[in-house]
Amino acid sequence: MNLNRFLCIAGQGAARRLAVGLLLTTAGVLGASAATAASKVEQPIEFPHDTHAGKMGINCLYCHTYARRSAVSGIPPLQKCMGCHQNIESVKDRPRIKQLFEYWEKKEPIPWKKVHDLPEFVRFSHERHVQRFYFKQERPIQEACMPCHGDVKGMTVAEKVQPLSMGWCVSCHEQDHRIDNVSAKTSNGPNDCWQCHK
Amino acid sequence: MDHLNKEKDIREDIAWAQINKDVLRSLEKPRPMFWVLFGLAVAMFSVGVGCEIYQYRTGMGVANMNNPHMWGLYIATFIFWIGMSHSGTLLSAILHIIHADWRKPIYRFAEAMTTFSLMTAGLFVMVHLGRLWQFYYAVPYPNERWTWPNFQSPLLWDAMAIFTYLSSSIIFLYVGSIPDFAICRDNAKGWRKTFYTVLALGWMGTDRQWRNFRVAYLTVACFLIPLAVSVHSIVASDFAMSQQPGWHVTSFPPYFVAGALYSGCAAIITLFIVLRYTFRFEEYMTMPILDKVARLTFAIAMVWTYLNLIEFASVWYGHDPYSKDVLIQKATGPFAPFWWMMIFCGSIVPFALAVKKFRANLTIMMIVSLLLNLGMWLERWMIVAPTYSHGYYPWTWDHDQWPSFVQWGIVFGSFGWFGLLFMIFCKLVPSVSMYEVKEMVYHRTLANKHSREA
Amino acid sequence: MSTTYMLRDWTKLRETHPQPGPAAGHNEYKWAMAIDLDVCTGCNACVVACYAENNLPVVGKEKYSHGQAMHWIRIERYWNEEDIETPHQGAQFLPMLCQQCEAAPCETVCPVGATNHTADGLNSQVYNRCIGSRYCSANCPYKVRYFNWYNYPEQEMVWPEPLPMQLNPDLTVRTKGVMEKCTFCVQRLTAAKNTARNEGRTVKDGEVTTACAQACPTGAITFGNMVDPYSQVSEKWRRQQVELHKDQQDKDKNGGSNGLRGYRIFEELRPYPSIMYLERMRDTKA
Amino acid sequence: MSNINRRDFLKVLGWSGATVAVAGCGNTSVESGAETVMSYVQPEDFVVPGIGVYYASTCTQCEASCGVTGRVREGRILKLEGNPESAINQGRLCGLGQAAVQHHYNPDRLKEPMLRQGGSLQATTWDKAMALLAEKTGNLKGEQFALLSGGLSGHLKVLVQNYVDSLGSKNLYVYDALTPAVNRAVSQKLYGTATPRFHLDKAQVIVSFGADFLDTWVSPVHFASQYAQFRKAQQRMPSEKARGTLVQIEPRMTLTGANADRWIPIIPGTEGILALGLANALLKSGAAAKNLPAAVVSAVQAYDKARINKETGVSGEVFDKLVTLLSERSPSLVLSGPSAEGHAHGAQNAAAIMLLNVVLGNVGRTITAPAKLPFPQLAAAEGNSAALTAFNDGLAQGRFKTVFIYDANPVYTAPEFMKLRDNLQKAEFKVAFAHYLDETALEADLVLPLDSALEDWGTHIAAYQSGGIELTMQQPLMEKLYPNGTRSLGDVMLDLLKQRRADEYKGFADYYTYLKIALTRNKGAFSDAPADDEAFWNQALSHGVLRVKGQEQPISVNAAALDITQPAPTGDDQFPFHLVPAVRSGFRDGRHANLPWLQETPDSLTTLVWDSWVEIHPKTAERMGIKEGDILEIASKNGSIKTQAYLFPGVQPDTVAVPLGQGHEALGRYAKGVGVNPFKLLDPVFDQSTGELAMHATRVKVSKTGAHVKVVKEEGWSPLPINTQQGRKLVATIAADKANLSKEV
Repeated sequence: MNLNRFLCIAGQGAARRLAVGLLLTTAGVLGASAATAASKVEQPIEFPHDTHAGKMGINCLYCHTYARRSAVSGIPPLQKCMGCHQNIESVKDRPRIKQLFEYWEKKEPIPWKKVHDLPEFVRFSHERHVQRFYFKQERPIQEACMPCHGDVKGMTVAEKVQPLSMGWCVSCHEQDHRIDNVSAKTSNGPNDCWQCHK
Repeated sequence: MDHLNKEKDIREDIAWAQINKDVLRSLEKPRPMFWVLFGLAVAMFSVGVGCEIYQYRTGMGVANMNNPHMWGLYIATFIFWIGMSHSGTLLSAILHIIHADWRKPIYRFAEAMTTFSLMTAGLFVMVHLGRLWQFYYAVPYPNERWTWPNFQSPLLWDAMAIFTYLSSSIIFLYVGSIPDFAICRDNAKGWRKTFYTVLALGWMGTDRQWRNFRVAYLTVACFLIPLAVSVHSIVASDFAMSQQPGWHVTSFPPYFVAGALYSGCAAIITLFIVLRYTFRFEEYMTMPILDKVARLTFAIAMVWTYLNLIEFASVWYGHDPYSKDVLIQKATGPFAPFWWMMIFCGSIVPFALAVKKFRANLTIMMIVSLLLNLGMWLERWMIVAPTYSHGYYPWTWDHDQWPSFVQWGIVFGSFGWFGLLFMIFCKLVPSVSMYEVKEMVYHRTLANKHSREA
Repeated sequence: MSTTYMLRDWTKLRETHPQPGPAAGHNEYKWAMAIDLDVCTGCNACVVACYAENNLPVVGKEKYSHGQAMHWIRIERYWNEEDIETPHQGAQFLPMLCQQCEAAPCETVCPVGATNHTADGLNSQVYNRCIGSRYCSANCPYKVRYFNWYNYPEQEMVWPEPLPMQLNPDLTVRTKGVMEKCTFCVQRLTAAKNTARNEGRTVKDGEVTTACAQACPTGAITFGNMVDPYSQVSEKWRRQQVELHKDQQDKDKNGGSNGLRGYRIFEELRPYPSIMYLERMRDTKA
Repeated sequence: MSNINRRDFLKVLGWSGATVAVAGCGNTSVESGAETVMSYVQPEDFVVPGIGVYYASTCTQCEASCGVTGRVREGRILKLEGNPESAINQGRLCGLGQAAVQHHYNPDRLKEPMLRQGGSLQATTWDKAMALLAEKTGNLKGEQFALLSGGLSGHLKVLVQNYVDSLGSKNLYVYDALTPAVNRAVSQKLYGTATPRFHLDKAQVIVSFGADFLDTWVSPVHFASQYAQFRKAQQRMPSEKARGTLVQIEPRMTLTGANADRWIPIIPGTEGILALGLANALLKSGAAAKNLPAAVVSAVQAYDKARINKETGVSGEVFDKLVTLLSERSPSLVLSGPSAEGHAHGAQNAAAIMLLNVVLGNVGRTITAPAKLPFPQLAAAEGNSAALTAFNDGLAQGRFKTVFIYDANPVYTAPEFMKLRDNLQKAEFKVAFAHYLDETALEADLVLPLDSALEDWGTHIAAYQSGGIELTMQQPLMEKLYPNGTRSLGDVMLDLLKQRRADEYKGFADYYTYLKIALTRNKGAFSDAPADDEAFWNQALSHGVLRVKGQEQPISVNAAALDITQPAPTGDDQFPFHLVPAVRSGFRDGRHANLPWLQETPDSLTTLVWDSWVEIHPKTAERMGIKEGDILEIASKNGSIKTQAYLFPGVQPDTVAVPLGQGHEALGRYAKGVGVNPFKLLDPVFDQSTGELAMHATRVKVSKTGAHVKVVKEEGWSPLPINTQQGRKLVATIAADKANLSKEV
């Protein structure tokens, strides 16, 4: 267990992988496979998060509206995009917006590519995390999302910046987090295997 | 002084050069027959491999296990091979400590047997796993998932014990044969020369080397004995620690160890006869030695029988109706033929060893030893299967489950694998320890001189 | 389960005997059942419900004949030994599922800790962790653990298109070589707990139930939280004077002629099962 | 919400095999951008990905019409559960009902219309098919057309009826192999209503002559929940603080029999005699003979204990116990079931049995009349087997040119002696409205695939109404799997009607609008219906149940109308055994045999799976040297079947039982070639008064073939001839009077 602590101090990602790798090659391999480096994904429309979340400062939950209610954060329905863009004359002629309108006219959903994809046997709930770190702790939304999704303000299309691997999840679940913004009470994340494994 | 008027374990006038010559002959270019047998072993092994591949790709179902028959021949045979492995330790380590020097001509191949049967047993643990490709989850190493195996589980103890035992018995085997490697080196040519040169680690036979050698050898021997006992006790606790009727028995660990030594000795007799015949080792693997081994085996057989009876008694007079139920099923149920066969082979047949005339007859000894081994294998099977078919829960009783060809195939293959390793061994390592035989001869002559002077 | 947790949980969940509540490390929940055998008619509705909820494969005749069926809950039918000739008192039905033992024999023996105790008093089975040593099943007195002998998703009769569309996305389809068993529909429990947490409360009695209990036409199965003293299930246990942490109930000590029907199967083996059965009744005047 | 909208939010979202994980495939890392994630174009705000939405509908697996709610996620229907709103099943649902999803997703479902061309069925289009129907029915004389249908109710019944009328035909044959038609007829005579309400929960004692109300009879789920009340003493009114006692009298143990406090095996066909014996004894022991005609009172005199013992095989001691039980505890309830009614004198049996309710004064207490349905045209038309006989005769005489068959599989269910398969050939154009290519569809010239019950609209009114009358709504739970392949029968009927009476039906775009208009028009007939049409409609859909305002009516008794004369039991040396075609709750008349869940679910009593078997009493088996798994030949005058023997103590020694539902030659991969079909064996015996096929009157002989198989069953190996607990305390039993129920909750 002390060893674990050591690894924890050794920190996320590379450093720990190195440590592990030294200890046992197999582990090294696993570690490497688990924590894939940040990767840029080809999307049907190169959606500029930087403009929306950054320049416009739109709340993440405005578009990813299911995140507070459901396990999945949800890709905004086409209707949502149109809701604003129908009335924004200034950018109507931009190529990306054109694409958007095409989809809308065809009434077919945009085949977005998954960026943050978890293995199918993982039971992850956006709802719980948003409730705790956004509503309960009353942090700015960016802060609540950042630990997993990175600084989206700076990206055009979203990029995967964290390994999203088991050890990485556990490392955060083991730490104590404040219950809410008033009380000093803290608690750590659930540690039953069944909380995340389905 | 009755040992004088007995036939001698070994001729005292045998020349040391002669010993080298005889033993090294066993390493010479093999006869055609060797290749025939070798091919046979390979064939057997590949049957096993074939079955395993099939099972690996299709799933354990093809072994025709089910609920409740969760374990099958694999575990039974696993225990069998572990048992085998006790022979070497017994002969080399234990007898070494108690200075029974008649062991010297025969301990080398016994040790080899230990190592190889352990390797075979290890395979069965793997074969048994439903998800072989994930076996490393059972290895305690710090990993990305931050997970550890369950240190409460007897299976984990098993894995560790076996691994330790295997590695240390390999060391033991190797250390013990360094001086002989040196002899081989001095007599070998070509690639064999380099081969033995590497293995001999520059052994010159200086006093210092001999002193260190003795210490090292003794240390490993002492280290090995508790291991040998523990490893089979732990295998026993796989069952004793669980709470199934017929398994949950306190006397299991000693019972298992006894059984192990028993099957080990039986196997030694078999290989003794085989080697004596193939390599014409009549000079070294002499009848008196066989006689001693046989008597030892008989003794152990009786211990085993005794422990067996104890187990029955404790179950019979115990408070647990379920275990009693299982015992009755063993004796009367569908497994009865095998069970009685085991009793016969394990407790009746050994009485043949009590007869001097039989002990002197190689053919009979061969047959007996094989029967004993069969009995010991059946014993393991009779521990695993009946409890499953007749456990606590009557709704899941299943009396007509029978292992599929896959299970039989893999068990069959394991013998091929063992044979394979052993044959290779015989051609690379002197299967009789030359330097120790020399010692033995030397000691005997001294002893005689003294007794004559007296 | 990281080392920190491993060690902590073992001391907490294994050493103390399972008093529902914090003593045994059940902070908010201890899921348990009471099954009334007097109204269980053996109609198998629960079995089908389980197949539907938990993505159980239909193995087919040949594998069934080898005893490789995968039903997490099974209805057992016994006959009365007294009247073998004609069963005047009908048959005896018993729904048998994982008893979610508090000191589960299966947990201690798993070499990789794929099955271990959750803080809700469930006996969890983590498919990804399982390496298929089958020791847990070997050690289960009830034989309610089921092993994936084959890769069922690949068997062409099991889920031919479009049958897979029915599969429940809240839990996985198990691959070959892993052990599985009744989970008390943990996917439902987790969902209910999440909702409750969001509203800053604990799950109310009757808010969540298992598929079998929900389907049962006679309501023979009661499911609930034993930590909540007012839940139906703890009420039943209390009325029957069956206590989770005892391996022999006080009421049974003096011959047990007290007319109470509650009992647990193989209590004497000390697994401390979380399912209490209520004795089946028969009118002797009829 | 409009139909269009529904389609949109029932849309299946990005379904792929990967949506359901295969655990432990070991890939703990997932490559980004590998999968696409779909979203709705215009979402309904109550649809949230990752969260199940529940829609109310109606179960169509049997006639009980339980309310169901379907769990829909990402547009896929995952699971059916009971609808708590429905008074029929009160949120519960049997295995058969839950298996409906497997009808919907069944790999063997028909995906496109098929037309017989050159001897074989070829794929065709709906347009062609409809045109062909128009042509074939165009200039057809009314009597040349016949429609054979399964049980009908609600608006679909109206449409079908109207269509048949529009062709000027009288030949609408509503057929169901298993409805207790005899019971209905006799009830009609005695109580003045065919479907009286039974109050099991109010009864102290229930004596059931083969009525398997827990598993297969009339409305099992409803009766099961009533049964729970009946058993759980503490839930009953304080006045009657006893746990109800159930006595089951039948030749072969049903699930209900297995749950009885006393199961009494009886020689098949002699139930009436026993009933009259009871009546006699009860009257002697001073039961009130009021509203009993003198004729009856005198008639029962003849049935004394000795005779009962001799003719029914029920021992005097058992008989006495029963008499005391009935005379001591009141109210009681006596039920007459198929095994008593399935004889040439079935009606007399039923009459004799129901007479007991009059003798015991149960009528009006545990038996009451159902409320009156304001619109009889929607009332359930329950099928009966007399309809099949009539239909078959029509075919045999070659009276029909065009034949429609819907929701029935006569080729499979008709006994051999009817020669229905051959007779069917005499009709020149046969149309099968089907879900599968079953035996009947294979004989048809045109096969029209229908929507599954989970894709279709509809309304149902169960024949048996427990409380106030319920009209249950059926609505699609997901978009059609085969949008261009399958159609709703309602839509088809509308189109056909438009072919005949265009002006009358032009107002209705499709079945959906028809239903909506039809219901909203007379929403006055339903209790607490909102004034606004949309509100009413949405409420109807969200609740799935509409309560009909029907006024209660008193129940009448007319014992004089009953014919209770009992023929003397006859033997048959050549065919010594009685055959009981046992109904399995999972398969019913065989229509559900292609559902894998139901094939894999063990039979409750024998625990066998995936096959047929013949149940034979261990003693009889011993006498004939039969072991479990021996292949036996069961031969009647009309044919023979070969299947495995299962030694079953719950069967009367001169009786053998073979379960119904297996032995399909077609239907689908899970049903085809599994087991045998006892329908084929049945003797041409009919109930004299109703003309119903007497299902329990067949005599057979049993012989060993020498072959032997391993019986595939759930129950474990046992050293005893039957499976017991081997001394373990698994199912503990306590005498009811010993149990201390006062404390229980």
